[in-house]
Amino acid sequence: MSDEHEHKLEAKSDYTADASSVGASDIDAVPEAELPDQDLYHSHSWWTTYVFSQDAKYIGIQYALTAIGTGLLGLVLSWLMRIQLAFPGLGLLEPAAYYQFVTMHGMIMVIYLLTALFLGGFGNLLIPLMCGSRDMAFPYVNMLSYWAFVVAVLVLLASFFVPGGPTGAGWTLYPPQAITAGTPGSNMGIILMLISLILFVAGFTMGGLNYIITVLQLRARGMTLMRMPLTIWGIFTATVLALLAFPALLVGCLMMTLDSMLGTSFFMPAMVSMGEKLSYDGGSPILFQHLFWFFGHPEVYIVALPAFGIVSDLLSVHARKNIFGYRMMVWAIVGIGALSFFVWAHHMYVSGMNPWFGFFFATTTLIIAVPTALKVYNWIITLWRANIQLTLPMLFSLAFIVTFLNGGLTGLFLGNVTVDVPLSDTYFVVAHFHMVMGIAPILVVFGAIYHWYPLITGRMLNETLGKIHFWVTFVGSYAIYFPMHYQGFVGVPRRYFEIYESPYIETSTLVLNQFITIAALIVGAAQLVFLYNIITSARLGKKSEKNPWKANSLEWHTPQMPPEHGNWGKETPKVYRWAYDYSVPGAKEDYIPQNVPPSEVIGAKVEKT
Amino acid sequence: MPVTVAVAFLLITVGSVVFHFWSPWWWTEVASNWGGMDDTIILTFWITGFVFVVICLFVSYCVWKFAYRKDRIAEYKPEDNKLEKRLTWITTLGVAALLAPGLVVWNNYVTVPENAYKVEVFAYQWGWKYRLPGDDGVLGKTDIRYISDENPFGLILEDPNGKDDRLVDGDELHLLLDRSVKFELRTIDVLHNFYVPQFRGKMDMVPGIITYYWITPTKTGDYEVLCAEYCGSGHYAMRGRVIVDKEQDYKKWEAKQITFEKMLVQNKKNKNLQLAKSNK
Amino acid sequence: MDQSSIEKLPKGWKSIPNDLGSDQTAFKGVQWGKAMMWIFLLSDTFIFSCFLISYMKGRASTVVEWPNPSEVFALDFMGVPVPLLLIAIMTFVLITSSGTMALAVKYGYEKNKKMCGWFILLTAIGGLTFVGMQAFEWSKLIHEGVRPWENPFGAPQFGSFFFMITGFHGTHVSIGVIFLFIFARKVFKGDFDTGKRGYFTTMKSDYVAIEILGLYWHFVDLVWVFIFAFFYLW
Amino acid sequence: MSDNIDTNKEKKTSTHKIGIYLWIWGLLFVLSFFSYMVDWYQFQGLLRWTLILIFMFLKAGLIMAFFMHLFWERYALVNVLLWPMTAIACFVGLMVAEGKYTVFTRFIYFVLGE
Ligand code: HEA
Ligand code: HEA
Ligand code: CUA
Ligand SMILES: [Cu+2]
Repeated sequence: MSDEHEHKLEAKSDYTADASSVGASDIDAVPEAELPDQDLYHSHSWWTTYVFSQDAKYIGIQYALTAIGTGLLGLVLSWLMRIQLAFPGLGLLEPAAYYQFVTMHGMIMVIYLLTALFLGGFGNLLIPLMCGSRDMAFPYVNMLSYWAFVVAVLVLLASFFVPGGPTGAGWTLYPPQAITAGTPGSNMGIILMLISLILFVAGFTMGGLNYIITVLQLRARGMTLMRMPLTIWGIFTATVLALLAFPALLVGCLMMTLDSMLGTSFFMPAMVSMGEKLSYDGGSPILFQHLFWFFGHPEVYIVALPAFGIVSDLLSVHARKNIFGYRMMVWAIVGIGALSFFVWAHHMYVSGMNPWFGFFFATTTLIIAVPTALKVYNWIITLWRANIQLTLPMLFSLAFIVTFLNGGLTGLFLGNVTVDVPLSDTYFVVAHFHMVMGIAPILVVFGAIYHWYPLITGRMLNETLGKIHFWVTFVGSYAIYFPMHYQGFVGVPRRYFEIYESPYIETSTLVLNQFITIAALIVGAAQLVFLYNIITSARLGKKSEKNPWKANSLEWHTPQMPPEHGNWGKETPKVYRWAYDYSVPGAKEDYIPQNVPPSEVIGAKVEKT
Repeated sequence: MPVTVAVAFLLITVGSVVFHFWSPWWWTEVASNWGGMDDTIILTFWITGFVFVVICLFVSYCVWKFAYRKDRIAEYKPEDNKLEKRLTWITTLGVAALLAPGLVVWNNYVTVPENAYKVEVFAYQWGWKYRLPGDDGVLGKTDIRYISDENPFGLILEDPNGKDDRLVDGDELHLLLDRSVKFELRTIDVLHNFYVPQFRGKMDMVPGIITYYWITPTKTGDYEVLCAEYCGSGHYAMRGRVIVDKEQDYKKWEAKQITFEKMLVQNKKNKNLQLAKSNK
Repeated sequence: MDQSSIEKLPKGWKSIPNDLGSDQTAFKGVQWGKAMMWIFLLSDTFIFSCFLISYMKGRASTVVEWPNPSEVFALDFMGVPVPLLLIAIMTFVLITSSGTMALAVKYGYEKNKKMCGWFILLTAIGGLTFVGMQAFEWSKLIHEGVRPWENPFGAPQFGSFFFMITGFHGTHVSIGVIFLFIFARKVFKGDFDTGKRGYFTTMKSDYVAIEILGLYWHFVDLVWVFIFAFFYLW
Repeated sequence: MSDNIDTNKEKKTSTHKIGIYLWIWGLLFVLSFFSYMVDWYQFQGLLRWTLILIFMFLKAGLIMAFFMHLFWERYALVNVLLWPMTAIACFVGLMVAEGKYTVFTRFIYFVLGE
């Protein structure tokens, strides 16, 4: 939870204690290195260079590609679901298959795509580079982390091929239904899912420890926490959340595995299944829900916080303006992270838990909206009197603001217990979380890829294709999910294979469904444009300059681009300022990189360092 | 380019508002005492809608007004404590304005009136049954282990309160207009959720415990029951009916429902008949 | 950062903003491996907390009598059933091994190869004894008919939680024992004095590793304190 | 705080006098013995639970503070490790309430004679 920041950090650049040893007149002074240079691992075979690589950048790319590959499967599943919903007459899917696809879609998107992409992918790529380190603290463990993730993905995919197919329990995996007859994949499928999750958690823990220690203990000289780019803050806090939230998932998974395989009754009360009395007795299904959401709510912030961080950087770089209220932004990230452990049961207002919890959780849930709101304000104030370059990353960031705002505000509906009662488990919820999680962070992912692609490949992505991709994705996905809220008002429940005739559901609602599906298919197709762009530009794209966006943060200031093993050549960089000195009055250029010493920009009237 | 983008964002904002007011999709008219929920939603809509529009307009204005020009330099202003404080307070107030009425309604929702009529809603994969308390006004206790062909509801035979319970072995429930009713929600297998969109109320049914909520039907009519918690492949087809009647119709329907005692007797007889048949 | 410059930094509450707001490292003088172990243990604490919370919730919500652990875990000593006898001994064994581990760490820092190695071995033997007694305890219960899914003395959850939680803890102990043996060997071989590079990680060996291992071992003991209180005494 | 710094310049890190470890070790034995006695004398109800908790926290505190050296660590580390426990505390508190609620409804609806 990173409560270390209970106490206000000093953001000023006066180097306490150590500064006294250096002459005060020396304005370029940076504290002595506290640690010897990192002992790097040097690969010496094809296997250790390209497969079991221990270079964080390389692991990051491996992570990202694996995650995106899995994500594409999730995307295809969503098409199949949508087609079924809109055109039930086609008879494309059986109910069982539909539910299996919903489950796999949800789980893949949340865990195997977004969590892995943001933390494993962007975390590995950016943390060492942005902190000015040579590599992660424990490269070997880092490598294991990736391969554990690969195994987790393989187990997940394997569940498509076992008898009974993958689990169809919904991504929330609620027992008793997850492991009893009547739910597709209640034998092998769910077991493989649980095993895959356990592997994922184990693998993630190895990676996560790396990210945390690297950020805390391994920064370049001069890089105080309060000078780190917000990207790092977001990823770092999300990692802390993950390390503290995944345990609940792990425990829930283990207990459910035992319930299913050994016949224990942790979550299983005495019950009848398909007319047959089962031997379970006395367990509590709600306990699982508490465990799941104690993990699940922080999890949604795990995918949101890195997006918050990255988008802050994208906005600032491409608006040529410092991020407004940096300190507030950091506190907000940390505060949201900490609070996210106290709101979990807002997913359970109508779960039959102790009804008095509603008061507590409604209050904490709405409190968490305050720091989130501040972030939104600071993003838009950053645009005020800026010098906005409408590059692709900027476009995606702007779209993020709108979609996140929309989704966040519908979160306020759901967070307010009373309002949640009619809306819970309807398409309103589906619309809420796709807006806030399925689009907003995904848009940031795209923006980030357009932004950092040159850093990885040394080439730029094609602008025109990018523009097509942007407009179709943004407008299209808004068109998918905005109307979906209104289906929720009508009362259409989620996880319905088919709505069919109902006295209160007008036929027009079904027409709306068809509209949504068509929009989804178009948006999906636009992703192919993007993939094409990524693949072809790696070879054929325009060569990028060294720092194409004129950004301040360290990753653009390595001796080589793309950076080589060890990142920094002979010496790690020294940092003199925060990452947001754009358009400083008195400076010659409209940006001052973090590693430019004050003596080189004498005239610049820098306020925050 | 900046103009196009600004206009696009403007259109999206305006489009959202237009869609909100003019699209045909909206909630069904409320048929219970929970109009308060609708009111809270409306209040939330006004507050959040206002914020949404303001922020979106602000963004498109900035995109248009502060578009990149080589000769211009952005403002350099890292922090503005006063502004940030003000924004924090405004947001806190806005949030409190949403929360307060919400909590009041929730308090009503979880506090069942003393005189509420109790009905058991009985869910299974994938259908509904109901149980009325009978003349003593008390529902008998139940136990999964007692469930059998003769005792489909699993009433505990030793419990005298259960004898006169009326069992509704079908998915249609009648309710008396304007009488508060407390649904005692029971499931014998997995999670379900008893949801009638027009009543607004909702609560999961959890095996191993009894959950509840209460409503007062305020409009006669024929309503569809949906299962609103995923319960396996048949989830989407798990429908039922609730009919809100005036006194007379209700009495007629109630009288037709068989009591537990009668059912036991009948089942015994059936069994004898069957035995006689198979002996032949 | 060496010890003497750390000494000069502010202390007490003031040290928090100073350290966290400072350059390069947030935990002054804490080696990476040690910091990592601490964070890992924090995460592991959440795992055990979730187990224990689930157990308490399960125990609180069962309508069947919860067996009295005092009787279930009683052991006949010269014909008299002594409550919790085995558990008490196990507790003492684990604390003993924690003590020896603390001494091993101390001698490790003093680069006292011999004492360090022997104390690690002692600790490992303590751990083995503990695991052995646990195995005995399991077999005794299984013999009496307790299973993960049922339990002749009352609520079935008793058996489920017992096997799961002690099993998970026992796994931790066993892993610890394996590492203790490995490290004892490394100490005696002198790897920590020569800074020999590790086989897999190719990183230099350092006596800090003993402290890190110690943290893990003490944590295992720490968890047992909670299991003892909540499972056996409650 | 670190009053046990070894003055020997060659050593990189401070070590602590052996006495302190032996002391803590002894205390842990005594406390374990006490908690065992809680069961031996079959204290019941509130008294039992309070005593169990007190001894438990004392033991845990001693192990963490001295065996795991937290007492000598800088506050930054200590705080980072301890603050997250508030989330656990919240979880514990709510699950106590939840457990009571569950058993309450079970007795009301499923168990005859309560
Ligand atoms: C990235 C993921 C993400 C994020 C960031 C959020 C953010 C929020 N979510 Fe969401 N949520 C999900 C992902 C996410 N959610 C998912 C996946 C589910 C469904 C899981 C499932 O069941 O399958 C879900 C479900 C869900 C529910 C349960 C609904 C139900 O099942 O019945 C609730 C209820 O409280 C909720 C609330 C909130 C709130 C209050 C926020 C807040 O954090 C939002 C805060 C942001 C803002 C409020 C916008 C900015 C604010 C302003 C500009 C100021 C506004 C000013 C005033 C009000 C004056 N969410
Ligand atoms: C990040 C999470 C995420 C994302 C991106 C999506 C994307 C989509 N989702 Fe999904 N969805 C969930 C998370 C997500 N979803 C979850 C958690 C559930 C709940 C499951 C459950 O109930 O158990 C759910 C459920 C769900 C339902 C409800 C099913 C039901 O209740 O019956 C529907 C129905 O329309 C749906 C549709 C879609 C569509 C059409 C898309 C998309 O097609 C939208 C358009 C596409 C994009 C915006 C591009 C996305 C990009 C990628 C997927 C990755 C590729 C990456 C690169 C190329 C870099 N989803
Ligand atoms: Cu019953 Cu869904
Ligand atoms: Cu949530």
